[in-house]
Amino acid sequence: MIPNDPATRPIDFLRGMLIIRKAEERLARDFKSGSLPGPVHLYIGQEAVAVGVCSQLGARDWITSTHRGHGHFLAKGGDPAAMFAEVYGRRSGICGGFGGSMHVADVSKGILGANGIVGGGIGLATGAALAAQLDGSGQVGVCFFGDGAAAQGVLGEALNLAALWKLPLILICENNGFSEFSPTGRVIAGAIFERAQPFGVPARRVDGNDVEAVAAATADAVTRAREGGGATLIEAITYRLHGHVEGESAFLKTQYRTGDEIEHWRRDDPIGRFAALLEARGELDPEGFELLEQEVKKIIEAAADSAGNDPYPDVDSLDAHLLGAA
Amino acid sequence: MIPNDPATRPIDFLRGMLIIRKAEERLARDFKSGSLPGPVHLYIGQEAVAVGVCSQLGARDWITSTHRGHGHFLAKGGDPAAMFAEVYGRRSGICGGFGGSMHVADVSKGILGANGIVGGGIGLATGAALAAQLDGSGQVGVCFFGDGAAAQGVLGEALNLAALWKLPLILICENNGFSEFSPTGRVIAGAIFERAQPFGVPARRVDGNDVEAVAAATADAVTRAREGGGATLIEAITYRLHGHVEGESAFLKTQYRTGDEIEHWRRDDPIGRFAALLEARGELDPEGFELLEQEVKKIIEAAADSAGNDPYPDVDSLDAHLLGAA
Amino acid sequence: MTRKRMIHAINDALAEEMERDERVILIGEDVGASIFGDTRGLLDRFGPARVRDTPISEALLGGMAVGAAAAGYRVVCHLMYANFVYTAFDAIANQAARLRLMTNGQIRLPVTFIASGGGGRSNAGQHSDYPHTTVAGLGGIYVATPATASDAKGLLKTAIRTDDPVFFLQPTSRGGEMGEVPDGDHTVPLGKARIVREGGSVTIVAIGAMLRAANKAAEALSEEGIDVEIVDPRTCFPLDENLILDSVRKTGRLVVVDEARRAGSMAGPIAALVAEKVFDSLKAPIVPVTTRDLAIAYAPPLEQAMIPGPTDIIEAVRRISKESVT
Amino acid sequence: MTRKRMIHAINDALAEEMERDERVILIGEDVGASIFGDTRGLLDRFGPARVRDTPISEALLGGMAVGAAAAGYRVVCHLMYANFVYTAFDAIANQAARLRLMTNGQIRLPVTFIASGGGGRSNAGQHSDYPHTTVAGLGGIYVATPATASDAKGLLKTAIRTDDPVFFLQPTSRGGEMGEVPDGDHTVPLGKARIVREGGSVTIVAIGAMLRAANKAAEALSEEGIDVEIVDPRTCFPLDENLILDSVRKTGRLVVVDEARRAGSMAGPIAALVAEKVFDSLKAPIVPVTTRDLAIAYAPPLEQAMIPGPTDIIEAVRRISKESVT
Ligand SMILES: Cc1ncc(C[n+]2csc(CCOP(=O)(O)OP(=O)(O)O)c2C)c(N)n1
Ligand SMILES: Cc1ncc(C[n+]2csc(CCOP(=O)(O)OP(=O)(O)O)c2C)c(N)n1
Ligand SMILES: [Mg+2]
Ligand SMILES: [Mg+2]
Repeated sequence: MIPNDPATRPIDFLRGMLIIRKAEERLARDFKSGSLPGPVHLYIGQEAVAVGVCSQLGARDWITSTHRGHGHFLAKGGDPAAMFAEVYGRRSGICGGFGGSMHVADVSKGILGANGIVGGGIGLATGAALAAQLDGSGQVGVCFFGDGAAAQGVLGEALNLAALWKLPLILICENNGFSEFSPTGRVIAGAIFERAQPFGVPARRVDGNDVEAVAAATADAVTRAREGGGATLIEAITYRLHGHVEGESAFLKTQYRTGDEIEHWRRDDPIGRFAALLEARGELDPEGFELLEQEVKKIIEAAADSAGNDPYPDVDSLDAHLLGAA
Repeated sequence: MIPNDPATRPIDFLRGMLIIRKAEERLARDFKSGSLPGPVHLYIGQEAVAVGVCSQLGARDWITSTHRGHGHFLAKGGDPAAMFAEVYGRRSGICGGFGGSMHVADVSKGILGANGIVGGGIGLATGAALAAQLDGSGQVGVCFFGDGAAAQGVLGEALNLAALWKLPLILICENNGFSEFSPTGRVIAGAIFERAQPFGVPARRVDGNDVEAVAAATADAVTRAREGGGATLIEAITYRLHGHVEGESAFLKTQYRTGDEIEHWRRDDPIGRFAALLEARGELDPEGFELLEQEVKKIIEAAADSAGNDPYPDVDSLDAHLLGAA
Repeated sequence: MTRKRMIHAINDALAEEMERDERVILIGEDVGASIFGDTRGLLDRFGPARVRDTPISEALLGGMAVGAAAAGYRVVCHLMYANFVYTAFDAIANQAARLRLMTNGQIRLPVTFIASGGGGRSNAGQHSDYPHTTVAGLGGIYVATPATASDAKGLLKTAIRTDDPVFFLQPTSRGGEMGEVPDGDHTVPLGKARIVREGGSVTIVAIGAMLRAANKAAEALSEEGIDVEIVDPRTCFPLDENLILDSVRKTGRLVVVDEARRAGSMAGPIAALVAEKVFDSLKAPIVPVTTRDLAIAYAPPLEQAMIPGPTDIIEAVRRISKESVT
Repeated sequence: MTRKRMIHAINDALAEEMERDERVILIGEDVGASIFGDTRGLLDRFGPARVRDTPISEALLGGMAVGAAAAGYRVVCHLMYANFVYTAFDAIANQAARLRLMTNGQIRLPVTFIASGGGGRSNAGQHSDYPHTTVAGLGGIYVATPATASDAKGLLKTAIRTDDPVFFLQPTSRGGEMGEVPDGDHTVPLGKARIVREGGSVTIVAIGAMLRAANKAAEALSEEGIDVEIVDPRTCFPLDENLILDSVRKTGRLVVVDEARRAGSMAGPIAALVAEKVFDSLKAPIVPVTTRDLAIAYAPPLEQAMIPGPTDIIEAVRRISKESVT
């Protein structure tokens, strides 16, 4: 749905981010209305990272994602209707309703899946990068992970191995300011991107709310990886505008951030900011933005509505996954 | 048996290293003669690290060790006879014969034990450092680990947490050139000590065959830790003169290092080198060294001989460790 | 007696034990904010030295809990969802479960690992395991599986006071359930089962979250004249063998209900126990009622079908009760 | 047929499958040098792209195996000693065992995890586990426990060709044992047990390393006129239920022999199976012969006493055979 093409035009960036935003806003409403079976972790505010990164990837490049994975799924070309159906637990879901929000995957699009284990995607992406290297096809393995996940030891293990083996691995740390309810500085010492340096893995920090900056940094990393130059770590600084998980205010008794802080970041919203930039550059007029937003919203709402009408999976479908059964 | 005293005199360094060397030489002979029940990983060539580090620790400071743990045990004040008895699997062993070579521990001396899990001691030492911090007693937690162990992710986890919490943790990486049969450079990217830098943990590399240099670096780290300044990583460059495990030539079909390399390092033997230094400084005469060596050898051989005559544990003694039994 | 939610009973247990013994400390990810509510308020009450929000580093947390316990603290290590026990599993399996035996009792480990397990909330495959037998199979760790608010409080208080590791597995879907909790210093011994309901015709052993379904089934069955005895082991390792055996001696019939997958359920150990020790009393097959050998699926109809409920139990009991009439 | 050591049969299986399918790759610590000998020579033969010595990073290895398999390779991941399965356990339990169901079969994982388990060599508490049930309880991973050279080869070849994860647990103490191995492309299906010895009076189900002891016991018992049938499940998950049940239908008596600790042994699942499905055929108690619920101790007399041997099996069989006479 969102094009993955290094020559992505600015309007595609905007469109991509809007697709994610509108899908997430719908899920937020669905959650409020009680129509979601399980928990959802929304990506609102971080869209520039997924869109900027995936704009530089081809369909055969691999990504691994996180518990906050809808944005990555959509940006890598996942189908919104199949995603909604999955989050709604329907048979037509991209995983047949077996996985849900934390496991949306579409292998045909190179999406090895969202992941409920913080840091779980790091090993998987390393393996995908190894496969790409063995194939000699110039593919890359890309791992999205959070600032909180940077505390998992497997990150260091992957940096070490990727450096030794010159794997085409791109590690995208989305530093959104929080690890659940802990501000990053309370659980992460130092700057995450600097952790790559001792291994000899190039790394940089980018403004994660600037979709073009993310795309440019990714382009460099992809080029290096495809040319056999090995791994890169990119730390994208962004901000999670919604809660860690929808509905958190219902059970959290302490505040972990201020309204002022949220307001501050809302002014830096990657979508509004990019739209304003395009307007300033004369590449978009205000009505153009509104029209695009309405168009995307319509498509997304239709996808969600139709998914919501799909049937639940049959209980018998479980049998298909029993080992030794066939 | 080996004094732990920051004011250790040079002759005590020498004596300490000799105790370890003579004990290990005895175990090598025992292995050859087939009298050891299980595998042993000898420390020969690395004595300056254990002795240099432990010379700066008090009895109430904690250490965790590795599968190659006899040197740390002895340097931290463990009793040689009780160690031999343990390696021989005897009831009088420091662990009653339950643990063996890879698990020698003496909690009364602050030795939380050798460890058969590579990297296993890192978490334990971090916990001990946390306990020390809570106690406010100025104690430190010291973790010995190998270059191979530096590839375990838990090292990064510990650096991160120790930096955040300013734990009195001292990480001693003994880079002895090999991780089993892999030369370090094939399994470790970059310089190990540099891995501490991004976390803001001070680190340095020292000549691990220079007992005084190791002691001096440790003294700095201990001072910082006791004063609330937090963790330190020290990488001590040394060399394993024996095989990864005694008897390896019987099953290894490939050579992983050259005789020349071993010869080169033998000339840098920490004991011979330190004895020569003391002679050059006029603090020891050649007969003095020989006398000391003979004296230590006699003690160690007597300890081993007596341990070898001790009985095996009773089978009934297993009952004591069943949960819920007592 | 006071009526309380299970999660509040757990909170009380933690607070009371921290009050009682200042060497009790609590570590875990966001234990301050407390996603389940069980640790809520403890940070304010006992301060950040003893209640420690940690980075997402389960491998380290497990090892650190062991190290701090070995160095004299009583450590409560909160692992959040029980699937993250796997992330910390090296320290649990290779260190916590073994150090007592391997050091011949020099090291005793007062560590309580808490986690919340089981399905029912569409948390999907990586947040719904109930891994009590995974830990029980290690042999060196008590495994408590409370099913009521009262037992949750009593078992946890005992766990914290115990000098060996305890895995305390609370049922995710039952935290909000109300129950009567004895006032005062209420403790429940580890290794002691409870007869929840007396009856003469069939014994149901129900583990943890399954107790509620078993109670419902028993109600329904009593209307059919089937007089069920319900046993809650409360501790899955070591088992209270005598109480279970006595019940089966009386009834001659046994159904084991466990939310775990069949291959990793208590149906195994309990069937083995009974079929060995009171074979002559058995009048009918032993029937296991468990989850199938699959990861828990997300879609509510699938999840409901997988996890045992009253109907499954009723069917199982009927199956072996009919034969009783003949 | 050719007489071979088990370890060489395993080596043959690996070489043949790597020869047969160039997408088979092998990763693990020092698989080049090969501490057990099972992977020896493969690096020279298949080159460093497909045979990869890795750093000591089990958490990453597990995840990488999953990722590379998801991306199209057949991965053999050698974990050396079975206790290091625990170090890699997050990826095994939370990823490998679940991705098929969670993605509704989009991801299939041809990964074989190999490890060497069990005691008998004074390797002590951290190198002697036999964790087949720990993996079996996860539900999504085949568990192969070969007891002979022939089955080791045949099961491993099948494992590598299987599109789902397999845990292949070879017995450390039996690698050197000789056995007849069929020539040619010898495969053994997963999930199929084998009658090792026919007999009419008692069924012994013996797992992995225990088969030898069971055979010895059967010899001795036959002299007493007790005619034992020995069943080797070969795959512990999923079990070949029918073959086991048929045997017990015939003999009416069952002894389960497993080197694992009682609480984590196959005595549980097999007793549960039999006591449910062929209860009416049972003439006597089911007797488990297992290791006690303790870590394996180092001293040879302790280790010998803990691990079941022929005498324990003979006693168990006698116990339930006597009753047969009445
Ligand atoms: C192994 C593991 N530990 C803990 C959790 C619980 N958990 C879910 S999300 C989260 C915080 C993750 O923070 P970050 O990586 O920064 O991602 P973000 O939520 O900010 O996108 C935690 C602790 C988990 N899912 N997996
Ligand atoms: C978790 C784990 N993985 C693998 C091993 C097997 N192993 C034992 S020692 C060793 C090499 C360790 O190298 P290093 O840390 O440099 O220590 P050294 O042997 O050189 O003292 C390995 C791989 C182990 N014991 N534990
Ligand atoms: Mg974050
Ligand atoms: Mg080394």
